[in-house]
Amino acid sequence: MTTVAVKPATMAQALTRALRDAMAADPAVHVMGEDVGTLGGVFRITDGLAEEFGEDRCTDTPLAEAGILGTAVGMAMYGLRPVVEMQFDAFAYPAFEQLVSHVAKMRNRTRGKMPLPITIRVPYGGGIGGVEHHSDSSEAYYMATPGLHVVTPATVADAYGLLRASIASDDPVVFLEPKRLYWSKDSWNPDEPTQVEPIGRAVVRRTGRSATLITYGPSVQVCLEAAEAARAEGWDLEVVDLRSLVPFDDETVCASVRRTGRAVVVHESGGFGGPGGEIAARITERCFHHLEAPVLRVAGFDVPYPPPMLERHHLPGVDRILDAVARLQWEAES
Amino acid sequence: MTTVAVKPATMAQALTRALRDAMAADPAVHVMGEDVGTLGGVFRITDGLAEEFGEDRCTDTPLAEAGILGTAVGMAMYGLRPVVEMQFDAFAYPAFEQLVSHVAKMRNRTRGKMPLPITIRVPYGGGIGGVEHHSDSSEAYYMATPGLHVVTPATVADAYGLLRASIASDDPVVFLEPKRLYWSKDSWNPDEPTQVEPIGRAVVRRTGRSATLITYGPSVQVCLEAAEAARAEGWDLEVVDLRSLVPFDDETVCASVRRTGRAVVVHESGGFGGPGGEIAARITERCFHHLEAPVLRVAGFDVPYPPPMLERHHLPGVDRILDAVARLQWEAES
Amino acid sequence: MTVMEQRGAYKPAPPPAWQPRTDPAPLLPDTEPHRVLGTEAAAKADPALLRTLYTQLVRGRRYNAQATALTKQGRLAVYPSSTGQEACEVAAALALKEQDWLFPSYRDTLAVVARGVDPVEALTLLRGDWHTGYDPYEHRVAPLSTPLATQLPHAVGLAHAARLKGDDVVALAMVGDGGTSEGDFHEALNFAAVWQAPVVFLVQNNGFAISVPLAKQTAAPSLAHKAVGYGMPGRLVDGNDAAAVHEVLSDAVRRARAGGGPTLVEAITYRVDAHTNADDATRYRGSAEVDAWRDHDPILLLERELTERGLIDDAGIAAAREEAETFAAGLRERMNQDPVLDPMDLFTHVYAEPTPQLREQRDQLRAELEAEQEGTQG
Amino acid sequence: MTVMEQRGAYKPAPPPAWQPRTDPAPLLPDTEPHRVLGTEAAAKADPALLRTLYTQLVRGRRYNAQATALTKQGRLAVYPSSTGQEACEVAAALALKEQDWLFPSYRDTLAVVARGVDPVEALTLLRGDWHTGYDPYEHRVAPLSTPLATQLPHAVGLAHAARLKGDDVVALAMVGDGGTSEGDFHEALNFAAVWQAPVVFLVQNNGFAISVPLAKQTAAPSLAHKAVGYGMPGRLVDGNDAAAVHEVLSDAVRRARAGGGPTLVEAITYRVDAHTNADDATRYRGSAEVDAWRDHDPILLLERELTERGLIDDAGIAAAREEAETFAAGLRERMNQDPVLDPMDLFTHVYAEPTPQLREQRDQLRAELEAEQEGTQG
Ligand SMILES: Cc1ncc(C[n+]2csc(CCOP(=O)(O)OP(=O)(O)O)c2C)c(N)n1
Ligand SMILES: Cc1ncc(C[n+]2csc(CCOP(=O)(O)OP(=O)(O)O)c2C)c(N)n1
Ligand SMILES: [Mg+2]
Ligand SMILES: [Mg+2]
Repeated sequence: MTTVAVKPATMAQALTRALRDAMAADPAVHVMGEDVGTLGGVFRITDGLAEEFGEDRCTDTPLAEAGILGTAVGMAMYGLRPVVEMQFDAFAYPAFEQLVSHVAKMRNRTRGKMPLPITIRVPYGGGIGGVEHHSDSSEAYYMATPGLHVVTPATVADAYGLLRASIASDDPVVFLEPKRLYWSKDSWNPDEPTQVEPIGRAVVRRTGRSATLITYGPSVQVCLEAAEAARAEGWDLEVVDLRSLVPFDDETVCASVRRTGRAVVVHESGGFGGPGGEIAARITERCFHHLEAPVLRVAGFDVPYPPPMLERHHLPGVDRILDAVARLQWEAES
Repeated sequence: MTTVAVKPATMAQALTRALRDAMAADPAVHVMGEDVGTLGGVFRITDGLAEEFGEDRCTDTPLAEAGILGTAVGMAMYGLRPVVEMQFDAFAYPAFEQLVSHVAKMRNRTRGKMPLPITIRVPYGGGIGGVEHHSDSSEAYYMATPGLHVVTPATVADAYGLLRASIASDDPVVFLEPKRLYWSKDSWNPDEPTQVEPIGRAVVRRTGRSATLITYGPSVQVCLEAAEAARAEGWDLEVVDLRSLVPFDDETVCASVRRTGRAVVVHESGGFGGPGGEIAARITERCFHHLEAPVLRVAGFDVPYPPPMLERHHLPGVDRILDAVARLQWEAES
Repeated sequence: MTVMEQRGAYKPAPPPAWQPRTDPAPLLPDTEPHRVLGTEAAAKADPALLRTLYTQLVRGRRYNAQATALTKQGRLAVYPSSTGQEACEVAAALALKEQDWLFPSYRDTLAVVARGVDPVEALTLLRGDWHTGYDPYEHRVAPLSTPLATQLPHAVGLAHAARLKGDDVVALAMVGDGGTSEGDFHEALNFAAVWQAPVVFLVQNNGFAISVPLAKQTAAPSLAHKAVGYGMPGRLVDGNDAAAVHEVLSDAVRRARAGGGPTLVEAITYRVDAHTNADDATRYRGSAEVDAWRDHDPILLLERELTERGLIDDAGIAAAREEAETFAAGLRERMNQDPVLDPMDLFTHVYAEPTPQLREQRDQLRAELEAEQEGTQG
Repeated sequence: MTVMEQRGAYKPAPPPAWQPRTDPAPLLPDTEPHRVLGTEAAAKADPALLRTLYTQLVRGRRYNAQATALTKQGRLAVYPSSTGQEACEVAAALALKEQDWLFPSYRDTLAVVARGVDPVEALTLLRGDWHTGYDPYEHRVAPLSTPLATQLPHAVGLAHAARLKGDDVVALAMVGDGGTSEGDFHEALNFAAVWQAPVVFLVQNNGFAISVPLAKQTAAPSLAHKAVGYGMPGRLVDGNDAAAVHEVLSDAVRRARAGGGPTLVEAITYRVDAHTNADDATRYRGSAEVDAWRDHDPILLLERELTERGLIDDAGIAAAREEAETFAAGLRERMNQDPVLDPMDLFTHVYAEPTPQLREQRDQLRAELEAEQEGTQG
């Protein structure tokens, strides 16, 4: 038995591999979007797919997002399993009506007769110095739309596993890819890629006893760094990576918070009306008597995403997370 | 001095009057949308305006919501004050990109040089037996979009006052009109319509000591009914009508909750990712030590809006609100 | 070396050749709406087809009247009638083969019924007990689409998928004159033309989008002229001439089936009833206009043709009417029964498997209903 | 009485007359792209205009090179070059009067600069210190629009508003070939035609939308043919012939100004550089194609005309280049200075008045920055 050397791979590579494996495993899987064919996508996630599977399986579409998602709906109606790429978060908005009024609702409208197994890949979030409309965190819109799954990986292995699971899902999945993690590396063996558990299971990335940081996608790494830094302050922080916002894993989240008694929700998305409100509210509903302090939130400011030179002030960083942890009423405890 | 008999008027009439007065007061105000001219709108809110002010001031547009809002942006750039009607909540989705990427952001993008004083009227919510796509509660989308004001009246007088204030605002306002209140009546004197205070002030509709119901738009009346019914159970409920979701009146809300120590947020919109999460989270952040119980939420289910014959099971009603009040850990108190 | 520095050696090259990607001439629509009835072409029309169309028109008219009556009896929440447009509705259904797909707009329940869907199921949306009442796969009819023009890209995608799979399937998508202003119309037609998808777009130009007349909707010579800008042929047809609509649609379907790509068909017709039972059409149009169109009624046109050519007699007409009455009576009777509803259905089909959150909510509603039940029993 | 019951008294009426709302013939675009340079028409062109165009083209080319260089030096976050497309960029700006409005797309900073906006302000978006760097009202230039085609309805609305106010204002809106596929393109053109708004749409067909060639974008005979479906004239022009683009745009602007309504202009050009500095064009096109277009370069075409007609000599050419160098040096120097940023600006312009929530957040950031400051000082 030969042992395979596990080399570092990027999240981008894992995503490409997931698409390739999904296409190889199931001829119904079709990739489509702007520049996904010959170019391999502006982030190169679909690199090589058109060459390997032909342009009918990996298709450069006309430049029209509602048209892309709308035709994907029709293709799914006929039994295909389209994987749609939206080039950037803000460029998914033209497809909003198709998403909300059809993609999210079709199974329900037809009493389950017409499910739409569509995966909508959306590179999202900031931190890459993008100009306006290239760094939005749009997950709040998708969370508030029943009928969609909302999934987002934070590690290279999850990028593969969650994307495979999303494509395999018989329901539509908005698959949010944290742009700034595309080039993040991890030792990951592409020859033995692991499927993750079904969509909907959060994972504890770091165990701790003092408080729980609840986060997802681009902020997971930041929270892990904050947790390291917190040791110096004497806090032992637990970090939960949600992995999917819908379905939401109340079990894992609440188990952690009941243990630690304190929680901070961290995300890039604006705070007001963002995912953190929902998360904090449901933790409070479920764990009220275990809470030593209100669940706090560290989020992007409630402003349009800033220009590149100002984004560092906007993004939740280690300091802002530690500030929030410090406000968890530690004195009150003792 | 003659005293004017104050006759009952409907919310629809108050809205029409607000539009008319705004158009008379300011020639920059232009009303536009599908069927708003000759027909006076499918809900007759723009009735008579085309006749009185001409078709250039109250314009039947082609059937294209992105086009309506997009051209309104251009008109606002040139100094007009467009009031756009979206025919139904779900039919505002085609305009989502214009709303999020331009309407909400233009002032910020241009460092305040190019504000967009646009009012977007959206009849929203259910309870009128509408078929699919005619009863959505889309406020969560708008709340999560910095740059927009989100306003919704619950009374005839507020319908007038808040619409006038919205049109007068130099910022874009999404003005959500609760469909099922269009024909609700109140004694209201159209000859002495009162302007309300600036957008952003909630109002206590009913004072009470046991717990606070926090709500807005179509659910205010339901909460008042619940408060009446609760007296039989010995609960004296306070009811806060938010009137605007953005800006959010933390002051009024928190003052009430600090007094009562208990709160339930009530709205038709789906619970998950809906406005209630934000509201509950911010109350908890601000009033934690005043809370005798977690802030609870009574909301629509997390499902696509049901067909007419099932909507009564979906909409938060008096019983469901009272059930939530009952769960506010009254025993724990004593 | 910059371009400017090349100047010494500059030899003017011929500009890269430009040529139209498609010859525009064949794309231009007919200058007059195509007509069959009352013209010489009618002689070539298949008598059996004309009789079938007639029976269906008569039934369709009766169906519209019945459905409108059901709104008055509170049996339908709302009904958008296609009275006056039956020729388009019926021809759209009849132009398709078994394996083809129909993508109706919200007004097109008649086309859905003509395609074979149980009328009670076709009307479920408008009765209000569920959204789509039929299984779309049973008769290959997509759900009625209320958000205007959004069904058009679906039709393109389905037709494209079928072609990729090598299946002999054509999709026919219906939209109104108002719907052509939506971005989705544009995007769908463009995708269809680029992909050469086997799809036919039927625009029923009935003169109005609710209250808004065509002149406020477009300045185009005709809606069929929009085809040119996508590189597909446009056809213009008298939408009240059932034989003409059937012929033009059949040609387009055949063309699509043969790999010739999409076609845009504009059928000129008129919405005789108000937008829906809830609309008051007198607010925006006079009765003279409506009356003028009554004389160009699709049933009258076909009945005249059939009568003049001796293809139908009074007995035949009576038989068609009788069949329509029987149909309407059956529909009325079935619609007068209360549908059986299970509130738990709210949660069943949101996802393949309800999320934990939905399971909680389902349990909550179940408990509420049980408590209510006990309350009424107790 | 139902229609069918009228049958006894039935007299066939003529169908309601149908006629095209607009004569389609004048709407059809030129069959060949309009050219001036190297043709007889050039003799009629105003020498002063040609010289101005030339100076601007040379400067524009230099501007593109300088901006691209600034990306390499980290002074711009990204730059989408319009090298090869300078004729369109410059002519668009020059075709407008002082009071008119320009609606640029994200690639059109050169047009913005040619209209008079300070290049540093035009490049602010791409440098990344703010979004729109200039006051749109100063030179009547709308913010650069990144979401494709979304600026087109803005142009229509602005032009419409100006006309309603009785002002003499025309709006010129720029979009790429790819952008024509978006729904907003369709809706904007339709509104413009219905409202007869004084607006001109300039499509720069540069062959690509990032990597996607035109053949995957449309099957239309030309993009100018799309005009027909809206009832507006379409014009086709050689986009590398600055005199031709200027003439066609000026005609269209004049037409709009005179109340003649909107025009769609397709300018055929070529994107010589990659999509942006971050793009690798060799992944999707060969150098032969690029080279072929270098021989049809806008500067070469104009320089040749000017030289042959004796309107410019070597000294004139050298002077133009020198002016361009001076311009570039000035730009380079100013761009090499670090912009002064105030993080508090994040909150200043979200609303006219910050909401209470934003005031809290502003205070939070201010406190953080002060703490940081103390940290570094202490
Ligand atoms: C996207 C969208 N916007 C608005 C509406 C509301 N609405 C329903 S029918 C209608 C008019 C449709 O006109 P047309 O397309 O000509 O079809 P017709 O009603 O004449 O059959 C409108 C505006 C809608 N259903 N969808
Ligand atoms: C709505 C939207 N979708 C996608 C993008 C991403 N994007 C930026 S440029 C571009 C290609 C644009 O092509 P074209 O319209 O031909 O203009 P060009 O780049 O050739 O000037 C794309 C897809 C965008 N900016 N906006
Ligand atoms: Mg119509
Ligand atoms: Mg291009």
